[in-house]
Amino acid sequence: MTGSRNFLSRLSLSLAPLLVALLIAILLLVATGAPPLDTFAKLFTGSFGTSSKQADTFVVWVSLAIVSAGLLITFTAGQWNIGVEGQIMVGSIFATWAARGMWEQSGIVGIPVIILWAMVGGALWALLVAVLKIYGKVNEIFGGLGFNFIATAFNIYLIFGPWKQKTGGTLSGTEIFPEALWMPTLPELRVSPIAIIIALFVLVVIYLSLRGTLWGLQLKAIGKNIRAAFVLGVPTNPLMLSAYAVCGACAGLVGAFLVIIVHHRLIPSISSGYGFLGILIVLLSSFNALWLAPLALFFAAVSIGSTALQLELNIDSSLGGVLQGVLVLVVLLMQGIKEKVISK
Amino acid sequence: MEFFIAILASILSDSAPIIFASLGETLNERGGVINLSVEGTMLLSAMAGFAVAFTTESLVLGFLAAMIVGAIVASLVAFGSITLKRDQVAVGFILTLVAGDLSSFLGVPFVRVPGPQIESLPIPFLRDIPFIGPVFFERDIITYLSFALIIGMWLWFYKTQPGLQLRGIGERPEASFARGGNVKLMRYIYILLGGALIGFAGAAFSLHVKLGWSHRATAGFGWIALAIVIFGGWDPLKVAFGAYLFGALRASATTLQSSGLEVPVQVFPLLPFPLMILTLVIFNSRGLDRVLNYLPLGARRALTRLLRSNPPAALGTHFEQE
Amino acid sequence: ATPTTEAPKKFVFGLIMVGPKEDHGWNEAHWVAAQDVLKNVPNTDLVWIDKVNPADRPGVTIEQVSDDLVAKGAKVIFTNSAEFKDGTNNAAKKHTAVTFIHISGDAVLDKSAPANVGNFMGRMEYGKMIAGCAAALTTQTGSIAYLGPLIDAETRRLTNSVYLGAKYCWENARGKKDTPLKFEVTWIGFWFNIPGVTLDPTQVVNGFFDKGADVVLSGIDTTEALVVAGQRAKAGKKVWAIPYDYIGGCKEAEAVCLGVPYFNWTPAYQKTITEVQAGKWKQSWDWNGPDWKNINDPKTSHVGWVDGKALSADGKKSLDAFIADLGSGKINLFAGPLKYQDGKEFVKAGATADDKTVWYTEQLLEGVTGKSK
Amino acid sequence: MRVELKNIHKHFGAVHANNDVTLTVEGGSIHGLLGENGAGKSTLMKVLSGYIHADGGEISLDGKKLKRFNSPADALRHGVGMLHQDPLDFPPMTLLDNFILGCDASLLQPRARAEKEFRELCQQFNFDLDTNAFVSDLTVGERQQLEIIRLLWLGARTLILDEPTTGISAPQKIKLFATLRQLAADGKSVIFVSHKLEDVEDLCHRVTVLRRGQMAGEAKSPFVTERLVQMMFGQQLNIGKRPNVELGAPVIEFDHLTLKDDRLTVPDISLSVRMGEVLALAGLEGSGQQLFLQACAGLLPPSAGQLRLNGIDLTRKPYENFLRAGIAYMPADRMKEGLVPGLSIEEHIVLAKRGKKDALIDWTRTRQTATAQITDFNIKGIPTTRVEALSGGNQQRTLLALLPPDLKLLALEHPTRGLDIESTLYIWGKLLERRKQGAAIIFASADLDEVLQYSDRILVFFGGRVIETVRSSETSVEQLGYLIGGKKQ
Ligand SMILES: Nc1ncnc2c1ncn2[C@@H]1O[C@H](COP(=O)(O)OP(=O)(O)OP(=O)(O)O)[C@@H](O)[C@H]1O
Ligand SMILES: Nc1ncnc2c1ncn2[C@@H]1O[C@H](COP(=O)(O)OP(=O)(O)OP(=O)(O)O)[C@@H](O)[C@H]1O
Ligand SMILES: [Mg+2]
Ligand SMILES: [Mg+2]
Repeated sequence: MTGSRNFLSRLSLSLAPLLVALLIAILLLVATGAPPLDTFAKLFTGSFGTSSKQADTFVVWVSLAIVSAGLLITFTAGQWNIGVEGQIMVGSIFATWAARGMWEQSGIVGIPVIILWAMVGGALWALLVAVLKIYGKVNEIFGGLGFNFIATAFNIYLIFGPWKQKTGGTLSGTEIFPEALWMPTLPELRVSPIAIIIALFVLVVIYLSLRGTLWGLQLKAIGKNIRAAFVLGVPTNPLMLSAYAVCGACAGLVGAFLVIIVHHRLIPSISSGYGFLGILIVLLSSFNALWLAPLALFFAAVSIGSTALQLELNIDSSLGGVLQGVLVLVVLLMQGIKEKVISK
Repeated sequence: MEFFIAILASILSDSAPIIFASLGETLNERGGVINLSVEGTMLLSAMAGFAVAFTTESLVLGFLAAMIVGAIVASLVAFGSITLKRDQVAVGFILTLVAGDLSSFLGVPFVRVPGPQIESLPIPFLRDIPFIGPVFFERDIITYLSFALIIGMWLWFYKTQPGLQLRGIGERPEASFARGGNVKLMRYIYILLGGALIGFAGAAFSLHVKLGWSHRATAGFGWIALAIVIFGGWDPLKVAFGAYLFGALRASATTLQSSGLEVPVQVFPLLPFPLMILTLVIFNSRGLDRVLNYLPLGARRALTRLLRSNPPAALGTHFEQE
Repeated sequence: ATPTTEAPKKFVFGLIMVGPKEDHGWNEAHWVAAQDVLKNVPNTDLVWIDKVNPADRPGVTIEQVSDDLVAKGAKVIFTNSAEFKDGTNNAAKKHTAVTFIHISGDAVLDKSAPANVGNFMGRMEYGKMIAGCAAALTTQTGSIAYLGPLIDAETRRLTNSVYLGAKYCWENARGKKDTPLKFEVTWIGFWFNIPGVTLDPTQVVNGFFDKGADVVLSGIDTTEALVVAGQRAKAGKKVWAIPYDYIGGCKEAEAVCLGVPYFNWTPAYQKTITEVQAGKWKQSWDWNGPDWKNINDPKTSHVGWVDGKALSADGKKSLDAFIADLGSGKINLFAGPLKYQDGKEFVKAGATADDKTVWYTEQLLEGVTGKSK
Repeated sequence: MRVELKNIHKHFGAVHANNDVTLTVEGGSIHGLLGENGAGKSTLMKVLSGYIHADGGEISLDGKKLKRFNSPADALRHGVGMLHQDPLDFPPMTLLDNFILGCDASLLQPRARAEKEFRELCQQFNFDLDTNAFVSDLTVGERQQLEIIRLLWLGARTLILDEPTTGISAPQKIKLFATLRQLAADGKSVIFVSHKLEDVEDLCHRVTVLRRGQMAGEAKSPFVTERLVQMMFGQQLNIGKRPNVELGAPVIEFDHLTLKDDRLTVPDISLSVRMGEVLALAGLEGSGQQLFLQACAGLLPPSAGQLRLNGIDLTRKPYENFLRAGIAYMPADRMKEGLVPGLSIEEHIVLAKRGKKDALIDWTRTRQTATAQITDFNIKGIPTTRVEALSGGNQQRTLLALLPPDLKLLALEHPTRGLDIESTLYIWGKLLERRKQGAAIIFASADLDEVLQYSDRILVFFGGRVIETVRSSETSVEQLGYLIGGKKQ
């Protein structure tokens, strides 16, 4: 009896943030004169309504799942890897670099090389932040931010400079890749089943390594108390570098996918804010790998669905971002309220 | 010479928003709380300030609205971090994203709409001082306020009793509490004040510098303001110096285009951001220590004190008062 | 049989805009044309999306947006930025039953366009020449500045047109052959301010005035040049500006506005819609000029010019004469000899440039200060 | 001022820290408060000074009843001020800023007035403090002096000092006692909290003893030591004798070792420590002992000189090599440097394992090891208990349990700080076992009794220098007290 009540109260405690977030969203919509029910319906049909929408949602899911898995590693090591946006971008740059070297290659050779090279790029970019943090004592938030700015500048430089289209540099990006170098997708749809399999694989590997490996445990230790971990004999510097490298490689992988699945070229804001969304997802997951996949799907659906709002209801698509952020904020604050109530 | 004066004057008035934002953040962090939401707060308040000034045709109301918006976002940071003891960085980061998106969402009707703007207001007599006059005293009320804020905050920190107390709560809250400070209340007050200043910065952006509102209009200025606070070692004068340095970098980005550098024009506007962060990195890295180590002790001490100072010791920590 | 009360199905057309629809510039001009079509062509309906650019909608592609517009029934889709070339072509390949019009594009000209893509553009070169002339007629410091967007063939030819118009009027109407006109261009990097990607146009315009220019012409889609000039004028400075794109462009600071060269997209839009409706549309690349009989005729002239309040009476007279001479062919500013910045020949002495040469302008002209690439 | 505490109760969760405590302090007297660790002394004083609110009981000052003080500032307004063991001041600020912060000023800082009165107070007590110096450059004793004059300046008539004699030298102690006597003579009341019998006996007029939160008794000067001990512990404690151990080959050797950090230089130490030897490091906090210990452990590379472990040169080698050579370091701040809060005992055992480690963790085996260690070290917890949920004594036991079996050198910082006598005895029992197995032990402690009790040799640090090396059998607590203050007799 008490067991079920306990379960119910716990369920209501975890559902409450969702309801509060929903309520805020409804208030916001009413305040701006939009019909709330219709909006949510359109948000849903806009992301799952047709097979093409579902496919688009999964395209975004792949990116969010992989990047949040990577971020889980740096968060476990106690690091705010704000530089993840830049790492995605550099992944795309490296992917494009590789592609430009293999313009005439077949996809079987070209695509794996592009992906690996992008992962190397992302990892290297992340390592820069780590090196600054470890050897230069520069807070990773500002290091990461700096490297985001630099990656953006470099990306723009390439698009309008050395890699500009034959007709001149434009914001629409570099020359489109030859179709051989596009990641194969399902017929008529934009989603690539191989990418989904890779994303699932990444999730499983990250989950298992945090659970059952010495590396995972050591990461946890440096995340919670780096000094004590060091004194206990944990090789903190190599470990920190490895955490950034893994996260950077994941970001690089996302960068490669954005180039060879979504845009087929390098574009200015190639990272599309997925890195920051990944941070939100990890915060929402309470650092539990099992939650990443469903949360990433939810975020992907909101992102794709909100584009449809513009067309269907003339509601600005930034509403999606507001919903995502408010949800995470409310969950975080509710956790605090819960703790306060319990400690009383 | 005339050109030089014009450029200097432009830097001073274009830097006003960054001055307000970074000094607002200085106030927060001196009290021990990081408000990472600066970028989002500035966006939201820039939008709100413009929207209100546009609809009411009153600049004063616009600035007021922006300050209120800034204080509201800050109150969420305060509530989350002081009362609920959540990670300050997490709360601030989420608020950055939420406020940013909210500004886009609510700001749709005001995108690139022409609206009211701050007029220039030369100060009689003072403007006639050679060089000083045209540089400092042919500006507008917002720029004058930014000057006043720099000096006022310095006086507040180092010459007044409440300012001393403020430094105390960011340094060692338990000791401040022992000396009669109501740490939580003071932290709330200073976060709200700091937030209001950051909000003011937003309005200064849309009503003073950018002349209007568009999506994501602050584009990294909030982040830079955070970096400038560190660069300036939490000291109002040095923070202001950092803000002007950034302003100078931006001004040179515009001029650099005609320098004949073989770089696409789109790269120039981006350069001040990494440059500013790079400066921060150099100033805060161990490399500087190594260089300073070669200097004689006296010079080293003085330089160290000038170039950097430690963050408020309790920055980012929670405090529980009985 | 009983008569059906159901309204006949509407003909839906789509519009994809790069910037916000009410920017008092390029996009608003397109928005107005679409509204005119709704008014003038019975039984039409519009589906649209604006702000399709990496700053406002990161990650949103023309292909995606086209899918959505097609799903809502669009039979014709207009895309309004040079940036949309590849996206338009790809979307057209996917939706072969829909007609795509890529405005300001040249895919038909360079033969990369699928069969269902068409291009048109207005001959703004004339508008820009007129604007240049108005500036030269007004300047007191002999220094004119041009607020450039990004650098490509289109913006180079428009900048050159301004310069040619200004130079002509400076030397002829003002008779100052001996003092060279100063003409500088600074590129912000895109068609409008994208914070963090482009230079800040307000800062650039302030810089122009600081450095001594007194007339600034806008080459970008938004109105910063005019607003800043207005602000300066209120502070007692003698400065002017010329906006761009939209017939209502002067509104924000009438007192300093010398006039505005604008696009009138309505005739071209209307023509496309009616042709597609009738099944008569054929792929083409159209470069539509002004109607010299009356460049401000909304039915026939694709490009126009309206005088601003700040243009002096004398200036007005000289400008009208200049326009008349352009229309009559008495003046052809693209007549040789013309040289590029690096000394390379653009138009031989005695020749006049053909459309293709002008369209694919490679550099700024000799005499213009600023980057060509 | 006469201070009365009546029937004070205070609970912390299940702990009844103060159970019906009643205490009277006469004006013009020095009143001692004695008790073992955790007896509730600090709690009672925090109630009296307004830091915490009692669950029950009342306070009267000069016969006037008050329910309680709302805050430390409120208490100070009524004339009660408290000095904490770790002075509550602001290290990066100047003395003057510290002095003024908290005073009753409305807007502007009363700098000129404060400076003048600061000087007068310094003169009155013969303190040598410079208003422009930074607090971070002061010794603990000087920081106490600063706090005392600050509290007096703000009108304190009752002064509470919580364990003021740890971390200060003998001359500073003498000065402090003189000051306190002077205050009492002026009619102020002083409450002196300590568990050091000799200090209390030397200074106080009356003593109250607390045990497990309750009053265990009161006594008047002159005191009978045995009776006080009995009241404190409820029994006569039998402190074991130090067994003699045959010393073996040198374990660690230093050759003109020089150490440096940003505040301190420890120059030129030459020394060797042999198997089975226990070396104690005595000195005021921050005199260089910590640097020395960290250098032994390989956590601080020496800036000059050589360091050999078992004959192998390890100078400026990475920490890893030191670990491999068989050293272990136990820091003073257990939760900051020793253990990882958030991780369980068994996870710590995986982390602390030395030598070859498997990439995949065998949780079943780990749990068995953890269970065995928990029993062996008498830790009150289970393998999955998170370390932050352990009490201080159990945390220290856990750290001991994490030490690998074949150690050559143990470097310990304040190994029993904050622990009660029982835990202390247990831990030293375990440590001395190691010594029998041939390990050398180097430890730093602020507790001179502990230093004398367990070591063979003592290095006395003062201002970064080793000013004396003495054999434990040839010195006394008094002599050490003078030495750590830099005075050779
Ligand atoms: N803030 C607190 N929260 C929980 N328990 C506490 C708190 N403060 C003290 N205690 C507990 O109350 C009891 C009394 O502690 P107190 O600090 O008064 O002891 P003490 O006599 O001063 O000991 P010591 O000599 O070690 O300083 C101890 O069991 C301690 O663990
Ligand atoms: N953060 C915590 N979470 C859960 N339990 C805790 C926590 N901190 C302390 N406890 C429990 O509270 C009790 C009292 O802890 P405390 O540290 O006061 O012990 P103590 O009396 O000082 O013991 P010791 O002499 O070993 O230091 C212990 O049983 C401990 O397990
Ligand atoms: Mg105590
Ligand atoms: Mg304890």
